[in-house]
Amino acid sequence: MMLSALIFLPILFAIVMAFWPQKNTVRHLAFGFSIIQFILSLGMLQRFDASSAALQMVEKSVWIQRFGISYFLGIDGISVMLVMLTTFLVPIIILGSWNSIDKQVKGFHSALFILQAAMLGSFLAMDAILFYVFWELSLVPMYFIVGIWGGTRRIYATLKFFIYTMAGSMLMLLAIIFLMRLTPEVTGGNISASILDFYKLNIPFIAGDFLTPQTLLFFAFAIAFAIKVPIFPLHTWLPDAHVEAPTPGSVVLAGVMLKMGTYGFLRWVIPLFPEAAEHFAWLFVLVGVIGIIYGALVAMVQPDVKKLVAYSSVSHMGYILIGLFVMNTYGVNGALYQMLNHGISTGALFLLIGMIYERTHSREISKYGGLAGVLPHFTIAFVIVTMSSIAVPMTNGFVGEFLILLGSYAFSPIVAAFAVTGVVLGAAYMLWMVKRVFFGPKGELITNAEHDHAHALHDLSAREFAVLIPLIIMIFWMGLFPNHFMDYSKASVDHLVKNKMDYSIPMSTNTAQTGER
Amino acid sequence: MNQQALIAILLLSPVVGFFLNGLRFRSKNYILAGTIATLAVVISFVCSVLLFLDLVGMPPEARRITANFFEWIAVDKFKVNAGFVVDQISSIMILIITGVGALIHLFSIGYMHHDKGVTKYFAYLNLFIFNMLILVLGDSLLTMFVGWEGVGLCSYLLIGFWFNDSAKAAAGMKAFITNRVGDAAFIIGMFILFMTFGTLNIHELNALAPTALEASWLGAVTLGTLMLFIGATGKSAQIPLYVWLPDAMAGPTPVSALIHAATMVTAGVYMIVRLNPLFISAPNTMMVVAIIGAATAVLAATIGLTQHDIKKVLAYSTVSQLGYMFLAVGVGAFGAGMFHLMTHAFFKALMFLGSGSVIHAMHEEQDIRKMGGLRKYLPITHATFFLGWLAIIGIPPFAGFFSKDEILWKAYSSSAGHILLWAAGVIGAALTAFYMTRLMALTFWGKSRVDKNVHPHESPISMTIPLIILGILSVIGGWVGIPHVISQYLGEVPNFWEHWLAPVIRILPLAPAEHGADHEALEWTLMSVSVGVAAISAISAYIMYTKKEGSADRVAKAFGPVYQLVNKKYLVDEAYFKGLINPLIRGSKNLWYYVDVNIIDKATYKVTDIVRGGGSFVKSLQTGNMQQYAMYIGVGVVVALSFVLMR
Amino acid sequence: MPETNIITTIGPEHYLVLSALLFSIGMAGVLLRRNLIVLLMSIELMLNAVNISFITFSHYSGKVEGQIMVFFVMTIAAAEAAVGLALAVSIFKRFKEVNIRFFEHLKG
Amino acid sequence: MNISMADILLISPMIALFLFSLIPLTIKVLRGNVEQSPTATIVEALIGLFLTAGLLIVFGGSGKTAFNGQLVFDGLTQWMGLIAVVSAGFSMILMYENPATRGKQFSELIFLAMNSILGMLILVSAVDLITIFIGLELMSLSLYLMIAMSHEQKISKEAAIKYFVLGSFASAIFLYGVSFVFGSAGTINILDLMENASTLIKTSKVFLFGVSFISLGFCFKVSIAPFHAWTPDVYQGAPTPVTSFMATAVKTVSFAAFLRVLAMKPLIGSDNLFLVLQWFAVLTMTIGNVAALVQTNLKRTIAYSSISHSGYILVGLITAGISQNSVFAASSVVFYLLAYSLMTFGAFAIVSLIEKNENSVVQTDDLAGFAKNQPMLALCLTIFLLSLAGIPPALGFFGKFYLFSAAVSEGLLWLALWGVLNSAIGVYYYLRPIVVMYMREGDCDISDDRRFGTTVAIVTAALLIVVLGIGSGPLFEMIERSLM
Amino acid sequence: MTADVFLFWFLAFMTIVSGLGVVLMANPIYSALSLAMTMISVAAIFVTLQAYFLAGVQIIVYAGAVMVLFVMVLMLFDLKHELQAFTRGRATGAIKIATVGILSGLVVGAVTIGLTIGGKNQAEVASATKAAGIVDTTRGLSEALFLKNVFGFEALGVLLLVIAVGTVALSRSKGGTHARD
Repeated sequence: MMLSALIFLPILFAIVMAFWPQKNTVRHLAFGFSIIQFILSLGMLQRFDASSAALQMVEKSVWIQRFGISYFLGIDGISVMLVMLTTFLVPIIILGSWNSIDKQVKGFHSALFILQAAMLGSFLAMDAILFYVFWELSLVPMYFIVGIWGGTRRIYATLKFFIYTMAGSMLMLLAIIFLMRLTPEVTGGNISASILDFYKLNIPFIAGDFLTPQTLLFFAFAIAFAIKVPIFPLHTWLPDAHVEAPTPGSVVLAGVMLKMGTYGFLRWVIPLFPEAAEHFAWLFVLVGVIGIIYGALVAMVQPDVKKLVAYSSVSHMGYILIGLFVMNTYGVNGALYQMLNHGISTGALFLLIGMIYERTHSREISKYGGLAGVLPHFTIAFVIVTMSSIAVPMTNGFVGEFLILLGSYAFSPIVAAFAVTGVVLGAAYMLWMVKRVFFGPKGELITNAEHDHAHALHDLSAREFAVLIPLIIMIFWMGLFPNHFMDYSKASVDHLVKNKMDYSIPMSTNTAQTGER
Repeated sequence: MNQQALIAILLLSPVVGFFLNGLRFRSKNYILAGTIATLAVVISFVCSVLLFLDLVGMPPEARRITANFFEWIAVDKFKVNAGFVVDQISSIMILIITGVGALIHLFSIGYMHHDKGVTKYFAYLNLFIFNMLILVLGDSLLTMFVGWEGVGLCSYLLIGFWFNDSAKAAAGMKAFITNRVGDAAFIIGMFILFMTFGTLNIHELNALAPTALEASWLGAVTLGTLMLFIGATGKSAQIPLYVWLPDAMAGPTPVSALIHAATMVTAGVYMIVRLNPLFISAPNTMMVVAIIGAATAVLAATIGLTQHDIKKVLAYSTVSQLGYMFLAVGVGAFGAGMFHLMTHAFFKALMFLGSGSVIHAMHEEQDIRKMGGLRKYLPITHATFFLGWLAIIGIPPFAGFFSKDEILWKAYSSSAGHILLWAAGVIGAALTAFYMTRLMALTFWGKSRVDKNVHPHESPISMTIPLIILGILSVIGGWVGIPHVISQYLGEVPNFWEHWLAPVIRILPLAPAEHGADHEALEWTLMSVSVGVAAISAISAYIMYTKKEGSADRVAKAFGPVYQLVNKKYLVDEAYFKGLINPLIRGSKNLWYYVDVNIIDKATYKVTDIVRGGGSFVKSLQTGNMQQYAMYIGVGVVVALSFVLMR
Repeated sequence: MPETNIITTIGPEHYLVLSALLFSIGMAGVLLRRNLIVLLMSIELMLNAVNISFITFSHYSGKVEGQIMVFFVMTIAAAEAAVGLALAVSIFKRFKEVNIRFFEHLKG
Repeated sequence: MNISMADILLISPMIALFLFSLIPLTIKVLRGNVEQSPTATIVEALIGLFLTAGLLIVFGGSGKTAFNGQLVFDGLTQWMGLIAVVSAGFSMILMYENPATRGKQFSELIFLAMNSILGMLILVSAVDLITIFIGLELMSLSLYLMIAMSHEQKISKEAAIKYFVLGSFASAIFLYGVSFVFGSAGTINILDLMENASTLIKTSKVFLFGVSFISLGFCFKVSIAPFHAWTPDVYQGAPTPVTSFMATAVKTVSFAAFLRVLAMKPLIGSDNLFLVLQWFAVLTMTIGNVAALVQTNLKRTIAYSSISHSGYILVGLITAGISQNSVFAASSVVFYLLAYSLMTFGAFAIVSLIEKNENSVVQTDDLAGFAKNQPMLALCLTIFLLSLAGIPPALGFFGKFYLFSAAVSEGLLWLALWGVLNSAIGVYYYLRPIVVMYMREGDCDISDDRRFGTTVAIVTAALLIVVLGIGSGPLFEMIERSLM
Repeated sequence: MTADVFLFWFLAFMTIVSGLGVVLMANPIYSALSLAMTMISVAAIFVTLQAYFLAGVQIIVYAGAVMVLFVMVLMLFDLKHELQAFTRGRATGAIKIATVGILSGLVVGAVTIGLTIGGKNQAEVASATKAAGIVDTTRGLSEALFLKNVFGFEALGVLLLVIAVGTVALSRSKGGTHARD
């Protein structure tokens, strides 16, 4: 029941939130709920057996018998940390958006909880249709979050976001249907949408022929996830969505939603279509490398801080993609770790940008300058997060990036040689931005604020400290003791990497372990 | 006390200092901040000394103290511990770092007392010490890399310490990014080594290093070490990545002394020395290292001739001296490299602090053309600076003489050496002597050109004590490694240095041709040539800048465009901007504008337009005329029937 | 079967071709005439063509159901005519016009 | 040949419906041509519908035939009939509260509506081509009159005449086909035809043409391109409740009859006819979606969307037509129609609520601010639109899923592919009203009149969409079992 | 050439010509008269096909009732002349005519080459025609109508009632003539 509770509690919260009578306590309530959710997920983590690659805490019951669709939840090393990331970020987001969301507060928090439920659902669902349902469902609240609470071009951005993602996932739906049609071969006559049955499928693959089922299915899935990740050249929705989204929206988007794409690759694409994945790995590694360099270069010349960070996401996600598709234990472990890192550090960056935006109502880099003298605490936090983002050792970013690069070197030194340029470019665009925003003489905005007492700039408030400190602690904790986090996933990743061609998640049938009663 | 605990205290003491100061970074109480920070480093220094003594007490082959705190990253075969090792090489380094570091901290109390961010400053300094210790103590390349990047970060923070000045902030950024270029190569180097040897542990790597020389350029060891060396060129400011160091002088002067002269910039040399068995196996890399080192030594020295900023001169001097060190390690003289590293740490730290003292006295004036005759205002500073000057230009028996002489001798005599390398070294020495004398002359000697509003005064005692200590070290620092040719006349003073390092350093055999009997004579000859050249050069500079005013300008005019070119640092920065950075930014803008906006988005819009166009077309078919609709029905029927009939 | 002269031997084909031609004429009327009433008449023509076809088949297959269908079709045709004309009247009241060219407000 | 009591019982839903349709009219006559209260009328009508639905449930699904095999009462009859009755009942609630239909002649309108439903019940149960035709005509003729009776002043008449002329034209084509089938096969009973359709279609061109004409006639009724052109105009011009009536109930039963015809598998022998229909399906999906994209009128947008949905459903019909076991595909069609009816009803119902008077035209942009003033209804509309767009877990998603599953399992992958691509296009225009409602400032609100019934119907439909969506498995199995 | 052959050709000619008259006459009254003529011809064709009852119904219902309706409505409108009897537009006109032409060609082709009647092919049909003889149509018709097709018959009754109520309601409908209030 643990996993169901994780998914459905937020929905319950959302409903309660929607009908909560008092306007001024909505935020407190939401924060309390999200903390409950986080504690629940900690309980889940405590029961999780890190030494096993098996699916744990499995819940399976028939949903749509006719199609073999089941309500099938499970968690293993690949998803456990992503679940934790989701539950960890939501309270922070709520706290971080305390002041910035000032209209339709109830609606916002309801949407946020539904989004959380959908995201957790996509990480926990082990049934293709169930996964698809959560996957699509997650679009809706995000669509509203961007569209209602977003910036001036929010409608354009939110439509672009929705339609891009939707267009990709439609193909995936078709591929799922096709796969379900194949399952009777392995289940003894019954159609099934369970991932365990999918894994047993032996889908024909011929290397030279593009029109083999496995290749087509592979691309149908891969494109859906690629748009979500997003990988070059399908990334253009991301900067728009990020720039227009309100701070919490950006945080969720960067922190968790993009991970749904990479998670999809790891959970569905690579194990399901191993030959095709291997055969086309070069393609994805190539776009990953292009993404890294391209994202970094374009980020460098952005005039808008948020857009800069958005493009940096493209760059970072390029790393993750490479890590996944080099398909060795370093790369995959690194990628999985980098997903968490990116969630934390980019999430923190967006929160910080949100805080400064609340103060100055501008994100134009050229209007800033000299902020460090005015907001020292803020600056320190920002620089720490920047260091995490550019993967300075002892911060979390380094561990993931290093492992990915190591994996890519094992795959091909040339790939590593190109990917490593991201290390330099990453530092270049982030530090240049930091320099222009925080250092140098005081910029237009700062001097204006100094003359205008109504808009005087205040350093971080206690609430904002409370938002940032957990993130900063995580940055160092994950950087110094990566094993505390990676140990949860190693068994699963090893299992995946070693059984590339013949992958099936074992399912722990030991009920004591699943903790069902 | 247990040695592991000692290492822990050694490492953690600056961290504690960092937090104590960092958490109250807005405090202006410089005494408190300085005391905390200095004490932290002093504690580390004490630990270092204790550890050193422990090492001394061990048998030479077993001089190795390790401390494994926890497993840092462990994925499959890739296992890296937060492990630290104190051995012959790193023990010297920690002594230098904590010792010189403590002095510089002390100096900073006086130097920074008027600064608003003094507490933050000391926090950064402590953080730097911590990272530097990790760098030198790390038992694996990756652990070393942690410190490697960490010191880069601190350097970034300290260079840009006065962030309100855009140029200073830019200098910090430049330092970091340039270092990152090297770091990227360093990472690749680590991969190559890990893939070849299956470990990044330095001890294991050294043990696994092939004894046979690797001739191929594309051999794993050669490539790996080359990549590491590129990393070193970044950190240690060698061609082509030296450009950040002169700009790094934007930071407070003690920082320049600590980071950009004594400790951090020598990390590259230290790294190569640590990995000497590996580098020795790759003669091609060694050759590259030596050539780059020699070239840097000369190039930076020429630029040093023409600079007017006291710190810039010292900065180029540092680059040049680092070139010497690389020359040393490049020709296989690892001991000499380390030796010069140490002596350089003493006298260059001294000179930077001295310059700090001067700047402090001159109210932040750094242009040597506006100084002169400061000897009478700043006697202690002058005296200590004078010792440093003697050391750097290589006058026996000052520290620099021994180390530089050792390098030049090895450059000539080692099997990896070459007469051209030696010649470059000598030219470098001559140039060094010239510009350092010029610096002395323009600053301390001759007539005063000081602005009337400025009243120079000697620095407080907290600043002069470190100067004095370093001055003494600059004199005696070289005596631990007196070469055999000289020491045989001094009553066989043992060469402590070589004995100490011998177990951890593989020595290249001397070139076979040099095994003759004239070995000693040759060494004497070369030694006198270099000293003589340096002395002549120094004297001519002295005359030029104190006795014959204006002659310098005439010389400059005589060289015309060459002078301009050198004065403008060979336009390397400009070339980097023109050739690399600006095109990159322009290209990125185009990439954004053309690829993102105009190709990808446009393509998306095109699809939308096509769909919308289809919509408009359908809309235009929907005329509202019902006979038109009936016609569609008729056409539909006809088409369907025709098609059905044609089966 | 002996060679038959298509002019002298009248078979079901003749009636069916006649029906087809009448149907086409009616269709042409629907497509081409602008007067609403004439349009309705053309539809009646089409229904008559259908009736011929039904009767023909009924006759040649000896099945009486064909005639039942014609009966039904006639009734419905009458009903359609009634509804059509009622609509025409109400439209005429509204637009004072029965030329369908004037009913093109709904489009796009 | 005698009519037995069993026959009467089987058609008891129709009888009940007819009798109840007379009540308001009779009362009006008895009161000397004075309208009784519309509330009474609608209550009587709804009671009649309830009774009909009840009788349909009791007698509808027995699988028996009545009246010499002219009518059959099987699962398809029952399900399609129920969908039609329910959605028509919902639409009648709209009629009760919409300014364009309420008023002086409400009892006549309800009479027509109920007899239209009677026609629908005939249509879903008929297995005899001529009975199908009678049902079709009864349904359509009532509908033409209902549209024309609108209080709206300008365009409803035009809509009625367009619908009428084109409908009659299509009827003639349909009838021509019936005559060909009758002539060539000697029977017009679908159950009889099933036996030798596959041989006849190869030997007889006339039979082939007959089947084609009949199929194309149905294509008109269910607005398959290129026979769709009337749909947007009529849907826009008709009073909104009638539009809702047409778009849901009428379309459902037309598809039911179409399904019966195609289920006799005439396509198996003729690959080309089957191919033509596939192309029509593709054309329909595309035209519906791309044209909806450029519309500004909300009703017209939904009309085009309904065209595209016809295309999706046609995919299911084709699947049912070619597969050996058509039950799966047929169930998916029934399920989709159920989903489609609820969603489309909901969308039109919201439009109906927003209409201030009988002449008001609702543009998509007019929705601005609706979410602020009517959060509940805005949420419902959002559910309807997202369901139409096929976002899980709404009913519409599962409809598409079952439909495309069926298509994929019969190897019609390219149709399914085209379908999903079109869904992606569709998302854009389904999101636009949501964008306007939630993200633009405005003061859109429902009119002040009492709109209780409509609201209840809307909320019910929205709840059904969500609940049935999540619980779609058992529902689908139920449908499939009853169609066996 | 026997009498019935001549009769067929004559009636066919009459039907087609008067049918064309409906479509081609510019004046709607002439169209109406042509339609009446067509219906009478069709009735005669029914007679040649031995459907005497339906021939009578055709005359009464069509030529009688329906035509009267048409003419009455035409007179009600009092349309003296029509400005544009036919649609304009060359392209669409050509397409429309081509459509009609091809359709008739297709159907004619189908009935002449691929005809089966009652599930039998043409050869069988030709022989069957002679064997069938004359059915007692009126009796057979009534049995078929009142026993076999009684449901359809009743449904038609309902239909007619609906039409009656509907048309009356429509004619009384205020909508479209003036505003409700």
